[in-house]
Amino acid sequence: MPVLTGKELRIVGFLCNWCSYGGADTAGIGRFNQPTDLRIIKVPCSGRIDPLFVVKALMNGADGVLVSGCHPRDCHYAEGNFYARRRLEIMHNFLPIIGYEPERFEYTWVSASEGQRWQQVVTSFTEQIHKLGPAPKILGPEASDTLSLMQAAL
Amino acid sequence: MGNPRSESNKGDQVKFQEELKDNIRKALPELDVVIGWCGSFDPLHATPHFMRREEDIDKLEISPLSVHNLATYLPGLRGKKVGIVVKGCDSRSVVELLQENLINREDITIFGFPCTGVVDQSKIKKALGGHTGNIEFCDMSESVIVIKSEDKAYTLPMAEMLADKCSSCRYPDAVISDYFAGEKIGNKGEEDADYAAVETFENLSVPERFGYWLKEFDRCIRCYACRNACPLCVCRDHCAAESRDPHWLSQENNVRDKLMFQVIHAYHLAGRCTECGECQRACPVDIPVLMFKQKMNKEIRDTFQYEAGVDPEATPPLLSFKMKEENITEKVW
Amino acid sequence: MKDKNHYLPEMATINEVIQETHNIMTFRVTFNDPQVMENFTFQPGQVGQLSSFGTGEATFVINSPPTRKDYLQFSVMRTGEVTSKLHSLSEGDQIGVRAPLGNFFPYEDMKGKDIVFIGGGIGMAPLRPLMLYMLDNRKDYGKITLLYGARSPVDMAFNYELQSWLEREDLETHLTIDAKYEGWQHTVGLIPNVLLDIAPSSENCVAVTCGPPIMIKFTLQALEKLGFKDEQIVTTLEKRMKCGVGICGRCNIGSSYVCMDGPVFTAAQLKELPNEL
Amino acid sequence: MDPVKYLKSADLMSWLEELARENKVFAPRYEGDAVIFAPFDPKQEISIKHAATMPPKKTVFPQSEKLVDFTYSKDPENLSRILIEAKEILPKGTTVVFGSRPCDVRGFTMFDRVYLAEKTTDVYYKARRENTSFITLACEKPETTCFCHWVDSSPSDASGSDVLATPIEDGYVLEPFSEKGQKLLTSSLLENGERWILEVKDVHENAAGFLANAPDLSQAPQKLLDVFDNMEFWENAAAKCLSCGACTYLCPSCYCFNITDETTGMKGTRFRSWDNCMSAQFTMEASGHNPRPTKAHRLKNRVGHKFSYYPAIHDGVISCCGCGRCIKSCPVGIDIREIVQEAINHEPAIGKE
Amino acid sequence: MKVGVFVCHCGSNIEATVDTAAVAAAAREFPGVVFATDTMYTCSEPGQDEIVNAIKEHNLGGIVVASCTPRMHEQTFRRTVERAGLNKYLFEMANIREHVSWIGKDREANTNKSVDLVRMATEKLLRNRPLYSKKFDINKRVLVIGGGVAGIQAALDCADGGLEVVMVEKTSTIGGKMAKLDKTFPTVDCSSCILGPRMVDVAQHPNITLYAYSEIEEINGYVGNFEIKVKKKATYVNWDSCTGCGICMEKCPSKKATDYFNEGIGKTTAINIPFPQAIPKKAKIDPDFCTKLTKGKCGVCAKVCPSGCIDYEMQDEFVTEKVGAIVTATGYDLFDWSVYGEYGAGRYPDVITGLQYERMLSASGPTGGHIKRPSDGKEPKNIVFIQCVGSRDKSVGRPYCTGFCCMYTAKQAILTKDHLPDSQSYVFYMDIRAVGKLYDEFTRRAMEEYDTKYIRGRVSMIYPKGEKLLVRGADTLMGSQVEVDADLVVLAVGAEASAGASELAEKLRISYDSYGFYMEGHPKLKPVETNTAGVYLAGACQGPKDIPSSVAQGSAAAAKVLGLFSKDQLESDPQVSIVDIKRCIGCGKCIQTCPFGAIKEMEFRGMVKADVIETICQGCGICTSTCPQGAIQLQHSTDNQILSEVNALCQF
Repeated sequence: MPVLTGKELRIVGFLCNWCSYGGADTAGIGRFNQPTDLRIIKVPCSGRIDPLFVVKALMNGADGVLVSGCHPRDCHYAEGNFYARRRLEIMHNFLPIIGYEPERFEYTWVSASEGQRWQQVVTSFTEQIHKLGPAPKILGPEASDTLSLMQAAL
Repeated sequence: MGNPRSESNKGDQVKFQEELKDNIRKALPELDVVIGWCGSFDPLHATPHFMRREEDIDKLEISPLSVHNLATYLPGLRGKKVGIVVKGCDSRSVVELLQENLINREDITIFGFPCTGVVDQSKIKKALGGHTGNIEFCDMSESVIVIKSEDKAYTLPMAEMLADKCSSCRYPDAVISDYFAGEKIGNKGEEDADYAAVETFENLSVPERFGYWLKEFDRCIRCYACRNACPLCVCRDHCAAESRDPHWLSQENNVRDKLMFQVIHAYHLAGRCTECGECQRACPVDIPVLMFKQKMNKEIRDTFQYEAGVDPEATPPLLSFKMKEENITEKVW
Repeated sequence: MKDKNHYLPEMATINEVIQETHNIMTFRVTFNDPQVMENFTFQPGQVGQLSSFGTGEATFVINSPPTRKDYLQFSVMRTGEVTSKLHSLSEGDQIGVRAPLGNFFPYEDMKGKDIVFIGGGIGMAPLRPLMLYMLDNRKDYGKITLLYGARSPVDMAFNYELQSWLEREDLETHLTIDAKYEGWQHTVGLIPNVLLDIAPSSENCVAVTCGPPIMIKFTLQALEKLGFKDEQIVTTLEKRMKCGVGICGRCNIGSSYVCMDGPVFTAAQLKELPNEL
Repeated sequence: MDPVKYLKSADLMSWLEELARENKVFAPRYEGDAVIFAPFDPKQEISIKHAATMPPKKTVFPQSEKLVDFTYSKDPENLSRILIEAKEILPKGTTVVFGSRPCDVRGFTMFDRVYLAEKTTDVYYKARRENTSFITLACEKPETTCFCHWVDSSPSDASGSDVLATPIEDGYVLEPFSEKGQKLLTSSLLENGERWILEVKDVHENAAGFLANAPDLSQAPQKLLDVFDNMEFWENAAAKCLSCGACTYLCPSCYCFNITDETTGMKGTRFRSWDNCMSAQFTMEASGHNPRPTKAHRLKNRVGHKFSYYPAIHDGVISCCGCGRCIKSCPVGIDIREIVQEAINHEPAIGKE
Repeated sequence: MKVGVFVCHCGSNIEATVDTAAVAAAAREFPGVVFATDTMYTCSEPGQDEIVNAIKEHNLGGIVVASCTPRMHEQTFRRTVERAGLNKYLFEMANIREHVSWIGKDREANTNKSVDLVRMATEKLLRNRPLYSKKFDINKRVLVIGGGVAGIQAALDCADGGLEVVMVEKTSTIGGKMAKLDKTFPTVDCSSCILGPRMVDVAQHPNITLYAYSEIEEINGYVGNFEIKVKKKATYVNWDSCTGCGICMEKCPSKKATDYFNEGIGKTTAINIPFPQAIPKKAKIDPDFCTKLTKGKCGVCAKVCPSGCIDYEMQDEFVTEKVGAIVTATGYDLFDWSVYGEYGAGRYPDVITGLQYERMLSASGPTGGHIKRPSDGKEPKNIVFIQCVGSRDKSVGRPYCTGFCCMYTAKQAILTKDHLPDSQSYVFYMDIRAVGKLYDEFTRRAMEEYDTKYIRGRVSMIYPKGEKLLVRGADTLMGSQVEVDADLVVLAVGAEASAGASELAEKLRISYDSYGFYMEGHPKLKPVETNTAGVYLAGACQGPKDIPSSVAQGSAAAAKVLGLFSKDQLESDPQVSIVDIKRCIGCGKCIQTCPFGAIKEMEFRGMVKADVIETICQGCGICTSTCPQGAIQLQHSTDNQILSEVNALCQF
């Protein structure tokens, strides 16, 4: 299903099962209102997130990607988020060379109890993406628009 | 290896080549093969040279045409006793392979020599008006390359024909070797790598950057020469590029998958790539694929103060972590 | 006249799925177009490409007898992506079929001769249509012997018809498994060894064999010991195939294409080919 | 045949523009540092001085093409009942390729014997082949890596081409070699070129004169079979091979392909894409067994196919057009000429098989 | 796979802001879905029956339930599909309550988002494979790390339950902090009277092996089969023959050794038994103070020891123990309060910690139960207690409440009055936290019956004024400055994670919070479990705790161990990584990054390959994201599954 045109952008979230997914649950239980753009993919640990998933999502048309795991030292698997932090940081800083704004991808830590923080993260990330607007599409019906836009720039 | 060395040093080149050959002669009886370079299909090209018998050694030629990073062959020869002639940059790939246990140190004999740089064929091609199909003659000294092509003679300044990696080389001598022929030039690993080109590119606008790659990768033929020439693409026959499980890429001819592959390549090389530039050199359609890896290395250096291919005992930064990362500033929400 | 599009599969429906063993399933399929079904003919030994759209194609021997007109049968061992996908299908599901492809067993040339079938594991599947064809035309052939082996009884496909084969007077059936197994009442031993025990006469006899490469290697040696000449041994090969019509370039052995010139070869023909199985 | 025509160099772009009105026109131009056949754009310069980096293979045999589009649909009454509609996607429209070289187009004649074989005609290839015309430029001077004369061709070989264009002073002499070719030569920009015929011959002969004597390859098919089991020979030949696809994808006569499916939701496509016999996956079976497990096996098959297996079933025609791209573009400088010659000259060692 | 989709209304929880019928209708269009419906309460019995019936009726091979969070009902529904004969991993959930209906009211957007989430779940489900647990034998022995009250409780409960227990204590006696206390709140029971017998029980229990003065060197293995390397630190006394007679202590000439047991109030001998009730009651030499060991001169103890058990050459010794479960009860340490300059940073001898005060109060302590100023030995008259020293103080990195200081201060104020009826106690506090049975009543008694002056406010400065200490603070209730001339200041120093807690956690492969306290499996529902199977927590190592809570956790941990060992075999979680041997190139990157040591090298046809030890793998998937070619895949969360979810969401 396409995003709701004019209303939503496509934002993918990768959340670890133990902390951030729980944090998002806590936000839900607390009825903390959030924008509706984000769709969450649950993974066991932020260490499971291959940063290439982030790029894959962007290249498949996502406008923003958000990763959230347990706070450092709180990893359910002791070390997963430490690896994740390094890898995601590197990918975050790498994105500009391809031509993506690094702000399209953020990673953060939200514990299972931090419903409010989760609300804050989702809200401000969604705003951030809306400020950037839709990401360029490489395939699909809008690809030709992208190409002409890019060609104009060159 | 932009060190301008005086003309009088040309004799050195000949001398260390002889010394190198002597070294190989000494070692060859204990080895299955020694890999070096020799002349190729025209005077402007060299090709990897696999020396198995003593007489093969005579054909060995070290010159600015010795572009190939022969470390690429080492993992495939695992289990054999292999000698390898390395430029400074090549030796860093050997270090990486050792670090990742993909070769055994005791099986490898490393022959080093003082490298003054190798040429960039595409620069020569440009200097010759876009055509190097009929090279009749080529001679090289420290400072110039003399080429005869289509009955015309060209004298090209060597410094301008060197590969970019050579003009800013910090490791002209092998960082690891069993034999070293000639006088060491002196490594300058403590100096920072030069990422000016990456930085310039990053200053372009978003559509300019994105558009640049869409255009460049449009002509990619997915031959994966970039990958196969890479000494650290050790997955070899099991690369994610062609697999269905995991199914990262389709086989369709589209820019998305080509670009995605380059990101995969760069990311899998993060903290491992020594910027030997073989990916870019191997590309038959001249796509500047090295830039992604340089960017990755720049980030690795800035974040972890790490440089690949200098210490066989080091752990690549993405396979390790610190509880507190000094150079990672996380987003505040 | 418009050329036939060899890459466009004919749509078919799965009528019946038989779980043969833990990793082998048999599919009985019928073309959706009754006209196509009615006009469809094939020879024993020919293969077909089954399509799961979205996953891909894989090649299987048509192992129903050519005399069955109401369905085509394929037995699929789960090894990779396509076969796994096929295993997830059930009755009523649609698949694409490109068939028949390749050559077939020289059953005409075998007339009047004794026949020994030697099948190992899934290798029984290609032999089945030929054997059933011969049993349907029993008088044309001499003594027919079947040696069918599998790792264990649970790895034995076509379990449901083995009893009837054993009971047939006009077929000598030997079943064997690799190692002892509780309740197993037939032979225990590796196929080449059992073959030497049975010791069929090579006189006016053709051996037809199919199975995993290692079994074929030793079976050929055993047959040689029994006096079979290369011309008397027929086997059928398996290769990675894509186009099925000799174009795409991967199933060749020298200048022979397994998809077109095979899959059936005599041992004599194989010896003529470069050694690249 | 219609008479030979002449086109002034100055009119070349206008002529191509004319052709582009009715056809999709491809011409070589610089993309980065490579010369690629790209859709003709009058605003962009074309580059025809030398052979292009890549042959125009993709114009008839695209890097990837849709074979079948399929759609799954459900019976609303019974969602378990799924119908699949598979639709063939045949290419449409006519294409003109300008600036191909004789070797480039001769490559398609290698395709033709396989793809247009009577019983197994490839409808996709056929549709493109019939609707694509080649205006081939005769070569004035072969390159170091050229060896078309080894394989029964020449710098002015018109086989497979529709028009052969020979550059002479200030213009091109255009000779039609097919009906399609004749149709292309109707523009008012063209004048009669009969008077240049002798010059054309000179250009052709001059070019051929640059080529050294060709070795006799008639023994190649058998000799290659003779060394088939000599793995040492092939391991030496393939020692420096990287198993990449540069040689095969740049080869005008390499025609192998892969077929893969991709789906999104209920829709999907079956693609055909170039495949590379130098890659291990090419023959890798699902079981993990690989009949060509090493790069030596695979290089053997590539050389064998071109110089032995193909000729064996196609009247002795060697499936190589001698363009030399595999040599020039090989990242490690593997020279197929050397391998073939070594095989021909190989003397089986005494006592060895 | 034929997929069934159930979209739950959850009463009006979901239905109010999501058009569940529309979601079900959209799901019918998805690949694989042959049945989709919306139901009132999917988790209810009729709701579950509906799933079971649909599986049977439509021959479903997998189920998607769109409802609440999987953290709520994933187990429930897995059991449901299992009941219908499906493998329980052929099930996926789409969270359309916590992540959709409860966080926004836009019905269109919510419905649209729910459809996406169901599509994603369906795409993943289509790539799920049945997974099967493996059974393995277990070693029904338990290791208890730490011999404080929590560890003692856990050990005794386990031992009484018939398990063999190995207890490792790092000091030379068990008893922990509780053994140092004089009395306990709120009953003012004698601490050593109630703990002493339990310590003796540990010593005498036939099922308990005690390693005192020992530490954990190494832990290998996994639930059911741990292998522990214990370092027995050199005591220089052969404990097999030491009778604890104490003659060595009497004769030892080095009498300036730090008295750790007495919190540095007074000194002890270089060879010592920490206190008379010590278990084991064995002497050990403090090598920092023994002149024989430091200077090679003396040897008195060896001469006087009637059993001849002194051994100056003794080395650390290592023993290996095999156990099936581990209870961690490593307790806490006191915060290093010397960071507080305003309290003198440790420069004033008459500013002491609460625990030092306990030792002073104790009849068996260094002062024989007399309250004396450390500076001059005089009895104090005005005693100031300062609360929240190293608790609830962000400025020193200790924002948490230690929880029990309010209570022990009240107790100490009461005891002070008992000991010194003429004395006056002042308590500077922030809030009084007295949640617990009879706790609030107790603090009230301190104020009302014992006339303790409670001043709500912080102390800003302590400085010496003659013999006394001037304590200046604020009374925030009165809004005035307060100054007290104190003879003795007792700081209610908060608890922090015990020294070495993080190193031990790393050996145990459990996680800990930013203060070093160990993380429980779930803050509400798994208070004594950790995320490493077979490792449990008891007492203050998980967070500051008073005695009853520590004891309760000790028993709870024991109950968990007994429950775990009630089976002869354990089942492993099959959501583990698996290596595709054909794709693995043996580079070892996965081995390098696995936090659990669950991957080892193996030989396969002469090549090195990675191999997952299923029972150790915890299913984090770090290996999968590390392996460049994707040869190692975390089952149930494979690359293709995640990619399919990405593709389901991002289709341009």
